[in-house]
Amino acid sequence: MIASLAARHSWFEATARARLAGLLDPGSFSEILPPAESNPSPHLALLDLPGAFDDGVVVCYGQLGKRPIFAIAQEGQFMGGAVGEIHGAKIVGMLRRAAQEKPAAVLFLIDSGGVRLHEANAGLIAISEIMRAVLDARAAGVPVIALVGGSCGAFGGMGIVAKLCSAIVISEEGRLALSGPEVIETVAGVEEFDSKDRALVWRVTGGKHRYLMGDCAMLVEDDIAAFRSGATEFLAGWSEPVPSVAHLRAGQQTLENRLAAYASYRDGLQVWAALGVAEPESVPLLDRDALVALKEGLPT
Amino acid sequence: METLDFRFDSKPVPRAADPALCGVVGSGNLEILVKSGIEPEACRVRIKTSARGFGETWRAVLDSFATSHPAGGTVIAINDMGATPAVVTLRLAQALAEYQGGGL
Amino acid sequence: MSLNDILDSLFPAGHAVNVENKVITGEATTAQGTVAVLGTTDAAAIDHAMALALSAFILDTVEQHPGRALVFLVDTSGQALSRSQELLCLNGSLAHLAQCVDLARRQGHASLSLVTANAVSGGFLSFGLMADRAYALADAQVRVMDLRAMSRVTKIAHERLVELAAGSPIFAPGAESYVRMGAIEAIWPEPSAGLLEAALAAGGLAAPASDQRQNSGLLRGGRQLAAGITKTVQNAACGA
Amino acid sequence: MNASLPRNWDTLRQSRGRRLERAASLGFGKEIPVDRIIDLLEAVIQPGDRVCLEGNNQKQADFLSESLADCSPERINHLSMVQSVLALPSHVDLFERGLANRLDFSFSGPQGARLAKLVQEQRIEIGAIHTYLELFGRYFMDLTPNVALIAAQAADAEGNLYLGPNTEDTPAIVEATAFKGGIVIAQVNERLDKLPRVDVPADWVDFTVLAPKPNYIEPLFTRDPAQITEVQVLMAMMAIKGIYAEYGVTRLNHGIGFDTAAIELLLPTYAADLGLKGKICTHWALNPHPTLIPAIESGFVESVHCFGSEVGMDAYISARSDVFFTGADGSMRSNRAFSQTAGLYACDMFIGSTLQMDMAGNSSTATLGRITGFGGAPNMGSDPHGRRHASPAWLKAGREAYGANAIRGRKLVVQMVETFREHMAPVFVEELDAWKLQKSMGAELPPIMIYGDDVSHIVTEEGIANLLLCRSPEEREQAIRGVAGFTPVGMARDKAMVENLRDRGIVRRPEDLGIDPRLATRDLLAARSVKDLVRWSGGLYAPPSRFRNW
Repeated sequence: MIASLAARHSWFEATARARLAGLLDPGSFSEILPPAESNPSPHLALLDLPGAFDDGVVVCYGQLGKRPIFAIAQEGQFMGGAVGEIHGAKIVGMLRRAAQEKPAAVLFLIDSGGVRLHEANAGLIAISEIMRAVLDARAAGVPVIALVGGSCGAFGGMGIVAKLCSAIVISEEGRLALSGPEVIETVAGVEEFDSKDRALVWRVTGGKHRYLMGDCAMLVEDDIAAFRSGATEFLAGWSEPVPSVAHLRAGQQTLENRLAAYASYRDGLQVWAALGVAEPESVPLLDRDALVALKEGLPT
Repeated sequence: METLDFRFDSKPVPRAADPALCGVVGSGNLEILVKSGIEPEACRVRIKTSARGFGETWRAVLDSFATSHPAGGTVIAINDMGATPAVVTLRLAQALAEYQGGGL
Repeated sequence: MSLNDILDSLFPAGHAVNVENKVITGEATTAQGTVAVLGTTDAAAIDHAMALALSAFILDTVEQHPGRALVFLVDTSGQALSRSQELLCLNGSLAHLAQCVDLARRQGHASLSLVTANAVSGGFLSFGLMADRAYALADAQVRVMDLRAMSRVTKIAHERLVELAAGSPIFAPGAESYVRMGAIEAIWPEPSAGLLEAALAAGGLAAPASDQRQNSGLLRGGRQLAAGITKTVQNAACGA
Repeated sequence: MNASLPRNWDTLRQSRGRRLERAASLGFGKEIPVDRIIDLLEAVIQPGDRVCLEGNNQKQADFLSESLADCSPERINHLSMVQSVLALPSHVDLFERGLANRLDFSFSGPQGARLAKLVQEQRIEIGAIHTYLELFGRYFMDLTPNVALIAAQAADAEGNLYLGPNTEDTPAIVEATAFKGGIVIAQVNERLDKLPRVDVPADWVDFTVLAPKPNYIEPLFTRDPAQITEVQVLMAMMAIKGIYAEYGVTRLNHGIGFDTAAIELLLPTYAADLGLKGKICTHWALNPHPTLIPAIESGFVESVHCFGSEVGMDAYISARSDVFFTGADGSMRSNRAFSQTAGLYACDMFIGSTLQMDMAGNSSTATLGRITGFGGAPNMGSDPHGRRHASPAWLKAGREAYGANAIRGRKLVVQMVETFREHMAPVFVEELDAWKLQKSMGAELPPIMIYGDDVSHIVTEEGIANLLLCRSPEEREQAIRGVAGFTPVGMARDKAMVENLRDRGIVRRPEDLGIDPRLATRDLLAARSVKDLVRWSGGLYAPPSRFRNW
């Protein structure tokens, strides 16, 4: 068989724990509040639903290339990785701890549709707390790297959280957006967004599009080892900037420019053409290396 | 949701990785947490399941497992989202293997 | 209540506020001095243009009026729901707005938000919930999703949700739930200069640096787990 | 006694002539303007006609179906419909609007519930529910169409048709109609000056119409490897080791479920490790399953003949013409009638899944309130007593069934099921829902998909039951209960008797086969996503949008 296919361990398919096992240095994983020491969400029980011992998120410390790091990994297979009270509080605790202890980085393995509706208010407030805690950790000089490539992507409030991180490492399979296509289709109609047209969904929210537009710093293969080397490589070349007006002014300008240029577009194909991609329709079929080369060759 | 408690006689199982966790609470799936207990010749199981009315099926699946595999000296906690007996049996085998040291 | 009525009640000493594309920007006079007034009105569904108008105004304020307090007026039905908005990464623009509010705080700008009518999910997250303190008018709607929609998505009977919501601020829509959960400081019976000035004074005195919402939620009995879990995670022994 | 009038021997030809004259008098030539199709249909179809509406679970003459449903019931009524599949809403509209009142068909799929309702209201009379081969056979016996409404890829000015890779049922329908005085009307996706190849000659075709949009094709045979479960991997391992390897099955057909997709994806990994390459699965009667790509690329597969095509597979098929049947133009030629014949007579094994199985091994996909029909499964899933040529697998099975001196072999008919479906619905039951359905529909027979006496093996997560080796109905029943897991009928087994069957190798557990269930992980799948399939195909496979996550 094709050797490269056999060796690949898909990030998209893996559980949060399997991702961590492959991401961190072997033997360095050390979980805080492990399943045996925690209880499932009582709010789910009230609604007659079984919970998970870890409430759908693993928080731990460990090492990446022998450097101490913290990691937070959401489990997309449990309730869509959605944030409830316990889930959110574990993330907030880890980020606040990072601001104090200053590990080399926090790796935030996002795989979430956003707020857990069964705990809607707790989830929304927790996401707000996560937003503040991410910015606090970064202000303390700790890079927070979002790794996005799970089946739930990074949506809703967790889409905002991802964009508050120092950088996003994403795979082609990863998705990053605010409202899910199903929500938009339900409210605005199938003509606005056909959520079953998955190629369209990926042209609007998928990893390649976000990478081409500069919303994500790195595009990696759907492979746990690729996420590991991507995160390692990114951290090696990164120092966390001090929050400043100048920095946000520059960001403001970028966002205003692209809104002015692309506001009427409705498909990634249009944006890619405007970015200078000669054959935009070929983009979805390019492999990762070819796409990275394409982006690097684009006019800036 | 339904909570079920069972106790089965079973040959003692050697312990290496305590506790051991296997599986995810997703649709048609379950998580199994195996911890050491105080009765070396018994396996205690507590199940929280989304599917009501399958107590006897659970009893049969677990009894069969405890009879055919050593599982004594453990306390097993299960969170279930409608897993079929086939999946339950497979996860139990995986979880107990993990508990014995992860090797197959 | 119209926006002008609200502004007149909050700022009897004077206000100069511009509304364009449902985005409020301007300033007003209070006993604590001039404050920046900004936010959204008419149940705005926040889109890129609105988020960027607000963030630009915050950056202007930080640059031109160091230390000036920010008063956010929140009336948002959530985020704009369209493909073209998502195509340009709407979560990115909302994150940028949130980052600007956060920067203002770090640069010494006190901030508070007042929910005047609606505060729903994404729109609320990006600025209302980023302020040091949030308040809500008595008839304000604060929620992620109404119970009927929640019933459809979770497949739990609507009657059952209504019944459970009565006793659980965890998912029951309404400003009162958010007070008990620690995210909203207080509910104001009506827009009032007195209440605003008291809130500004309280905000000016207390150091706003740390996020106290979990503790408030615990003290008010609405959110009983979060504070303890966060603390456990922060303090768990870290020896390998 | 009165002298009888001399018999007229060409009434069909005369009738055909009158129909064509009516069309000519309205100004119609061979090419029908799209906005006048209803005028044409009303001119050439007469009340009481037998009309064949082409459509299968892949290609559909959807435009002609909708147009017929829009015809006036005053002009056209009492039609007797003959069609492979009742799948589109417009198919049922014909009956609800009073154009048609009788139906002979094979499969109803998504319209099963509406069909059941019409039957109960006695607004539709079902002649019979057939297998494909039976229905095609009857087109040449007593159900010959007066008018056939078919779908083709392209027509030229003369009316020659190009069918493209989705040839499917068209040749059988056209042959039966055109040579028995019938009228053939084709909807085409495009008109070309020069066709890539001629699949139907122009003088078998009376009219063509350019459809407003290409005929609908359902990607029915695309199974996303991401959805294959560990339990399916386990069952696939058991099937490969316990059946494919032991019988040396080289010629076979697979059902369309995830269970058999798992087997296809285990060929380049698990089966290759067992040294089975070249020894099993070399010749197939199968639609071009995307999940077969890794096995083809790994050199397992020598030949595949297809019932129809599959969306997105055309370029891959063209580039693998040693494996698939392709025309001089490079594109595939499928043919349902021939592939079904291959499945019936030239395959040593059929393996598929079902929704329910009783203690005699009868299986059914019928559920209450729905009439689903059979399609081709019973052709594939039956032991044909007309077979005379031998093969090692066929002989071995025959000797197991009939003893060492058997004078015939036996087809392997394997049912592969998890003991419970979703929502803990047991597959193994004391009585099939089919019996209740028979009563509520007033049918002559219960809709049994595969008869128990045709089944040779049952594979579940608990084990394999070899029914060929059972020597009494009691043994068969206990063998079935013995692999029925924790379903109520499984728990009601006679444990001692099942252990006896196990000692005799009639019931085999994974450990009896040397399989550790914990090794049954998705890592064994040669492809774990649709994207992996694209990679295996070297970029030639172009999956439909809804199967992509890129």
